[in-house]
Amino acid sequence: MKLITAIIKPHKLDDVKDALKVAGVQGMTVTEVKGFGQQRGHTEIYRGAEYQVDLLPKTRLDMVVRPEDVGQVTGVLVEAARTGKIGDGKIWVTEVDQLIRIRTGELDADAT
Amino acid sequence: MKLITAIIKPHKLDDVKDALKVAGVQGMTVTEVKGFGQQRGHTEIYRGAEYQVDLLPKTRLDMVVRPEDVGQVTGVLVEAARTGKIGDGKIWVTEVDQLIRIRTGELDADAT
Amino acid sequence: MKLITAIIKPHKLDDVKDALKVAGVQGMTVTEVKGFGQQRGHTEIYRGAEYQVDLLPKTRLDMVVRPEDVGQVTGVLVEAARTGKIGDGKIWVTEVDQLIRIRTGELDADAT
Amino acid sequence: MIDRGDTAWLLIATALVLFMTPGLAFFYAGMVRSKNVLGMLMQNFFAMGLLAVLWVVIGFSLAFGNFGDGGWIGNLDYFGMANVGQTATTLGAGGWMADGKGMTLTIPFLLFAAFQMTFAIITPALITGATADRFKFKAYVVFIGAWLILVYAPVAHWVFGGGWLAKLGALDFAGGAVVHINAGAASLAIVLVLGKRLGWPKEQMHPHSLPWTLIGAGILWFGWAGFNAGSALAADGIAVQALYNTFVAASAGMLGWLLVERMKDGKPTTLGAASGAVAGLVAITPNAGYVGGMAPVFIGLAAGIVCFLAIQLKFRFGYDDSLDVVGVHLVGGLLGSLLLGVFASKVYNPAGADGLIEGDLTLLKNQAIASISVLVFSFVVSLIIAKVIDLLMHARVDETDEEIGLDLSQHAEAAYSD
Amino acid sequence: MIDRGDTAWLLIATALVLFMTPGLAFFYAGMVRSKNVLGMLMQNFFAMGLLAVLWVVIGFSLAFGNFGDGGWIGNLDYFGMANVGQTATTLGAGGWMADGKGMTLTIPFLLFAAFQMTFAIITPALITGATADRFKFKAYVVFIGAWLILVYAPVAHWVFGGGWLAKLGALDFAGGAVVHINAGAASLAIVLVLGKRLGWPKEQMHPHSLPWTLIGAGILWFGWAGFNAGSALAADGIAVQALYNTFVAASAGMLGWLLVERMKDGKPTTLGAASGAVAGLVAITPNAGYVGGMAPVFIGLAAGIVCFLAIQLKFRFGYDDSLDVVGVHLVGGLLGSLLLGVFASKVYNPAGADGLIEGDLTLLKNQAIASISVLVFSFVVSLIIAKVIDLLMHARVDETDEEIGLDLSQHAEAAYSD
Amino acid sequence: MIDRGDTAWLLIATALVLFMTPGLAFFYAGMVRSKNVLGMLMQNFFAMGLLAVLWVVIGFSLAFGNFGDGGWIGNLDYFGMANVGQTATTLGAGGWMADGKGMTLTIPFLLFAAFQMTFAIITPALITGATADRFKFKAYVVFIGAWLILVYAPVAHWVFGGGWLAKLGALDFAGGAVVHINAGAASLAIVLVLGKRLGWPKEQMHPHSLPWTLIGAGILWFGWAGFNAGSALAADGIAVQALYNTFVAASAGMLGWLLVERMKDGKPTTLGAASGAVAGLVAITPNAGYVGGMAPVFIGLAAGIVCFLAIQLKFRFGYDDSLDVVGVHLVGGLLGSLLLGVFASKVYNPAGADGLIEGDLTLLKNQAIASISVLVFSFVVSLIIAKVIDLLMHARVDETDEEIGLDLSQHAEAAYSD
Ligand SMILES: Nc1ncnc2c1ncn2[C@@H]1O[C@H](COP(=O)(O)OP(=O)(O)O)[C@@H](O)[C@H]1O
Ligand SMILES: Nc1ncnc2c1ncn2[C@@H]1O[C@H](COP(=O)(O)OP(=O)(O)O)[C@@H](O)[C@H]1O
Ligand SMILES: Nc1ncnc2c1ncn2[C@@H]1O[C@H](COP(=O)(O)OP(=O)(O)O)[C@@H](O)[C@H]1O
Repeated sequence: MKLITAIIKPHKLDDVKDALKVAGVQGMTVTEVKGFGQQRGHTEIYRGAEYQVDLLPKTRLDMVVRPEDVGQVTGVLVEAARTGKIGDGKIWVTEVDQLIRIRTGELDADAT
Repeated sequence: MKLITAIIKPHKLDDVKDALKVAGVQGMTVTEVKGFGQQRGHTEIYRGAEYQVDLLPKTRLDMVVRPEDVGQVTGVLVEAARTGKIGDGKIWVTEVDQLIRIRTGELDADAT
Repeated sequence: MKLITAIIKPHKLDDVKDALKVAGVQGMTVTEVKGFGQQRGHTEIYRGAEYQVDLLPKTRLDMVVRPEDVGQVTGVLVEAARTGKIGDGKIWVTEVDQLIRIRTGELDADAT
Repeated sequence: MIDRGDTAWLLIATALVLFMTPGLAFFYAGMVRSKNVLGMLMQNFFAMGLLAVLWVVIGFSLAFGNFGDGGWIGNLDYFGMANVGQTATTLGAGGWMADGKGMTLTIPFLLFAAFQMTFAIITPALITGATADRFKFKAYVVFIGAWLILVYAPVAHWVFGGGWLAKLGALDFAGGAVVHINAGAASLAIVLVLGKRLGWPKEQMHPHSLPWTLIGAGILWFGWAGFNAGSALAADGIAVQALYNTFVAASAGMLGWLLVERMKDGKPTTLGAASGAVAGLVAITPNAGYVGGMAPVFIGLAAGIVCFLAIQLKFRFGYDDSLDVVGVHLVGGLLGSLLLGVFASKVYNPAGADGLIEGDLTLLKNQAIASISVLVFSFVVSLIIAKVIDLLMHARVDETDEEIGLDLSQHAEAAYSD
Repeated sequence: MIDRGDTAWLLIATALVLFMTPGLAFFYAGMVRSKNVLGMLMQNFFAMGLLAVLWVVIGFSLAFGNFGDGGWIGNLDYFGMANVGQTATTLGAGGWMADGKGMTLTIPFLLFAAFQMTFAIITPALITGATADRFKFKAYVVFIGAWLILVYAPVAHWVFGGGWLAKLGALDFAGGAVVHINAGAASLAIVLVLGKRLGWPKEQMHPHSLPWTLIGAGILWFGWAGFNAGSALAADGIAVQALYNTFVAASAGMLGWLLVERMKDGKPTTLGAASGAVAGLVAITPNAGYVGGMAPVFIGLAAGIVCFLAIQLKFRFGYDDSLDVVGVHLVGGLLGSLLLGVFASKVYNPAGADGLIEGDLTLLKNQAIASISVLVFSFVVSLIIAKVIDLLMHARVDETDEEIGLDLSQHAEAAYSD
Repeated sequence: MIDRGDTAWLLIATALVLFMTPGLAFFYAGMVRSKNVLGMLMQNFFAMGLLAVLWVVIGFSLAFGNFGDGGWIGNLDYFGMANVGQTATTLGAGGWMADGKGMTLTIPFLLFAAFQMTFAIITPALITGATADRFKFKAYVVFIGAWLILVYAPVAHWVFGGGWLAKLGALDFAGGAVVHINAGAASLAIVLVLGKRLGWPKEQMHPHSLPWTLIGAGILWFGWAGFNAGSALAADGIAVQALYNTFVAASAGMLGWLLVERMKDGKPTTLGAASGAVAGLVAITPNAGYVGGMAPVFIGLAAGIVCFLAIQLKFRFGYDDSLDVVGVHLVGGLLGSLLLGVFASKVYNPAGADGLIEGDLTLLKNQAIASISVLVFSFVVSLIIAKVIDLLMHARVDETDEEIGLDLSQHAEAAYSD
């Protein structure tokens, strides 16, 4: 199995989720994260002191998929998450030794 | 080393933590996440507008363990986290090249 | 590509971020997590009832880097995050099959 | 002659009404997304800053100068608080007013001006609920300033200042028309100019913190005692009647709203409870000192039910009244003003009038005239002001700023941090 | 004769007591887990909706009809606010009352009814702290409605309405028995019927937001000025005495609680500070207009210490009084009512009585009788009501709903979002 | 003779000022990091506990005993509230006081003591903003206890108690010197002893929740009506003047602050709006009952502008006044006290004095003497108290505790949880 991790813009979550559902992704796990990269942060002001904030809100998706689906899923992800502006995020894929469904003990492809 | 990632129901965290301690797991990292899967979400109502919420609160555990412990740890995890109802979650295992303890610089098995 | 995951003390984030920038890390993703390990927790008291809290606030960093940079980056990380006290955290490295920049579709080293 | 009991009551009533604007700020701020919290709070708090100063400089004079002239707008007699002192006074003695004696205050005239100031703050602030999440701060500032002078001051004069609607015989105890219809109609006008929030109505925009909304509702409820019972301008039986009516109508409003909500959506919600109470409070406002007995129960129930139904209109007609100022304040204000024509009775207030229930249709007719007049005037002038501002400086934030949220884009602040 | 100073004070006192229920809502809501926040807020706000309407329709009449009859329950003279008008009035003139002259109001009778209404709202609302996290909303609604009529109204009649306990000579300035013992005993009864929260006492159930609890405590403290000093029904020396006693006892209650907490647990906590202040406020309530000098310091300190110890009882006896209504209100109310038998002195209130400290044991005996009577009556009737409701509709949410939390399961809402 | 209208107003004014301390707690707590929220709330709430008790035992006597002696400190005539009863009284009749008749109260003397008690609570509490995030709780407790007796009581005597500054002819309507300069100077002293927060000024320390700050500001604004208008000790024209001045100055303070903030930083912030309003309120405090017309607009504007500039001083001089108590209260208090020497006019208060604007320089001189005297006395004595405490028990938490935060380290609690 493969684990696909994607860092996307938070307001793209709904679109991405819908697109992935259509592409047959059965489940995923979503985490609120902050990202640092090329995208410029913003300035905050508190009583005359200016603070440069360079961590920006992002959303992280983790989904374990069958190896043969990786190409399609990343394709769908890229398409749905892209706005074309800096800060759209990254996707990375790692190898999973084993996937288990806790409820049933099913393994790998059966467990997605 | 191996990284075991588990997505479980939040109210199972205490049980799982206790069981893992007993099983000799020395450390782990816990993240609040939201999950999407077969488990049905719920409806929220705000001034007459109904919203279908399909992301449910879940808890993510990450723990790096020695390869030989993977079987036992996942077994304990499954047992402690299972309620038998849909939404119990997943466990996946990935290969870790290297584990470092920041404080001492110890590596791999010594670093857990 | 390699994924470096580090669990550090939250108040070290700024130092670590600065050190990594200097070391040429272009981007990373930051998650608020809770950690459980050898570090002792604390006691909370609510109306005479004492609660032992053993999950402590930690910060998780994920960054995908070129394989050849792993040694340098983990070195910088260890140095910047270390306080020498229990609870400094861990770093682990995993293999990444593929990295994609959503905005451009660039791959691997081009995508960092 | 100054009565110290009356003065004590109006002192605290003034403070209570002032406290309503922070209450309103939180009532609204709980309902917006977390990126727009400070934008909402700021607009309300800023109203407390700007409008108080405008009021003492010129607003009060335009609203209450030439008291009892039966006309359209005041004069500059009280410009910069000139002639507004610590002594009690009689207003409009020589005018059309029934007994030829005008309104004789038993409190310092300055206290009357301060009490009215708090109304002049919260009325424009009500509009912020309609325009949530997209009004450019600079444009907002210009808008409420202009609105105070061009809309609020004249309408207050018509009704509270002894102007033409008062002369006509329309009643408005504490501002069903002056406050709620007025702000509600303006809200409709300005959301038409601003347009819909990005993503509305498809995207889910949950309230980010209902506890804020609830504490805001609690403060509003508390402060409304000063708003309505303070409008008696004395600590007398009428004030007591107003207090009783106010609290009972708020309760009944909650019950009415929850009842239909339960029937339609299957669950009674906390937001519904708060909204229903506010609806009841809005509708009782014009009635507060003129009705009694079980009337506040009926008025409150009606308001809860009708306003619940009214907030669905925006989906039907496609205007984005973000937090339902039209549905609650315009509709609730209209309902209350008309029901006053039904339930008013001189039994509870000899200086009032008899409504339909006492067999007289005149009041209902006058209430209708007053309501429509205020609605149309406010809608039209507000639309013009908004259009002009939009032309001059774009009333709405640009798309990126809206996405980032008002907190960062307008005020360079984040509401929450570690 | 209406006194406008008295009326001014009672107008604001009524608003203050009304404001206490939102305060209570937040005091409690901060202590529950984040999935039950709205459930808690809703129960309290809903009490403001339902109970006000029930009160003006029938509750007030049952509590204060037949005033001064020395009996058990009122009549229907004031049904639907009949005969409750804007004039002052004398109640119970012909009854057993000492001077044969009854209670002569200097405020509109309607204001008295409105003031009492706010007590009838907050007393049942106190119970929500005990039943937190598991009371089915529908069952809760039926419970507090029935409780108002079957428990609160009679007990209020016994004491405040010139009923048998008043005739006996028991004193209760602002509701030590009527409010706190009453609600506390009912809490004990209903938690026995509901059973323990899932996971209690093993699972950790931290307060989800202590700031809410603290702001709630602040509002309660503020509002309690109206509760206790308003119970003088006038802006006179007794009211002032009550205000002074109230504030000082709250402060001393905090010190007492923190002292023992510091000794037992090693740290003084914020929750302890708030809880101790409330304990002091509870205990001073029956005493407020009858004691003076340093008595409030002693009463407050005692309350802080005793209530801190009392909240441990639930672990000993195994009843799940979630937020310690029994420990704080029942025990604090009992303590205060008995200490009144000790500290009361006619020096501070000629219309009161002398307690042990002045060498008279009668009052203490009467206080004991009154306290026990209210405790037993409230416990038994509440138990019956709860049992009947449980049979008819299950008083408790089912297990899944409890796990999901009341917010989603009862109200289809989430307290916090983005 | 007791006037019930005056009594009604002072009853509620006392409650309002009491409510300000929770308001202050939240105003500050919103600005600290989330690990220090409860530490801040606790210090403020604890002030309500400890200082009230100290006040009724001895503080009131030291401040107001020997009223009108033109001296430095009171006596023990009122120890334990002895001789402080429910009747009105005349204070200082035989002293230096102008008309030889002293101050004749129209409210119960006990109410005067209770009203002043609320001032004695909030003044030391103001200091918590300066010492945020590092004051050891135990040391804090000792500090504010000692400070009340050694600094606040004498200074209150000098000014409010008919002491030497009052005799001199300095004016201070509601505490520009007694409250704000006093607390501000003490803040400066103690932060010099405590030292800077770890990481300051390099590390970013964002306000963790600006909504708390805003609701705190709303409560302060509301309560300030009681603070300033209550200081008239009557529901008369002066109280009304004070209320009007207070509200208008707060508004103008906000405008002034936002104006310069907009110019300097490019954006008007919510924190700026709240801070500016507080600055306006601080500066109007000594002026409240002595000025009128457009003066509150000018005073408020000046305060907003000057205090905005003043809070930058800490970066220049390197003292860590965490939440700007020096910048807002010391500077705002000084500014207000001096501007009183400019704007005071007997037109608005015959018992006051004429300032520069009326052509008289005496008052300005007296105001300068009074301001400097209070500043120096408070600074020196506070410094000594803080030093002694630091020697005895370390005033500051140790490094680990500071890193963990006050909530866990001092109170074993977490502000937020699930
Ligand atoms: N090397 C990396 N490893 C992990 N996450 C990264 C890395 N680089 C960027 N990210 C994540 O992706 C987000 C977007 O990256 P950024 O460089 O700002 O824009 P873009 O993806 O358009 O090049 C960052 O905010 C961060 O969360
Ligand atoms: N393919 C997947 N990859 C990553 N996380 C998943 C995946 N499928 C499910 N999850 C996580 O597991 C949780 C439970 O999954 P769900 O399908 O609802 O029930 P079950 O695990 O009982 O089959 C989800 O909420 C989600 O967090
Ligand atoms: N085996 C593990 N797998 C994953 N995370 C771990 C593991 N052990 C420790 N951690 C994380 O590292 C943090 C620090 O670990 P701890 O054992 O307390 O101290 P140290 O790293 O100094 O040995 C923990 O709080 C936890 O977040």
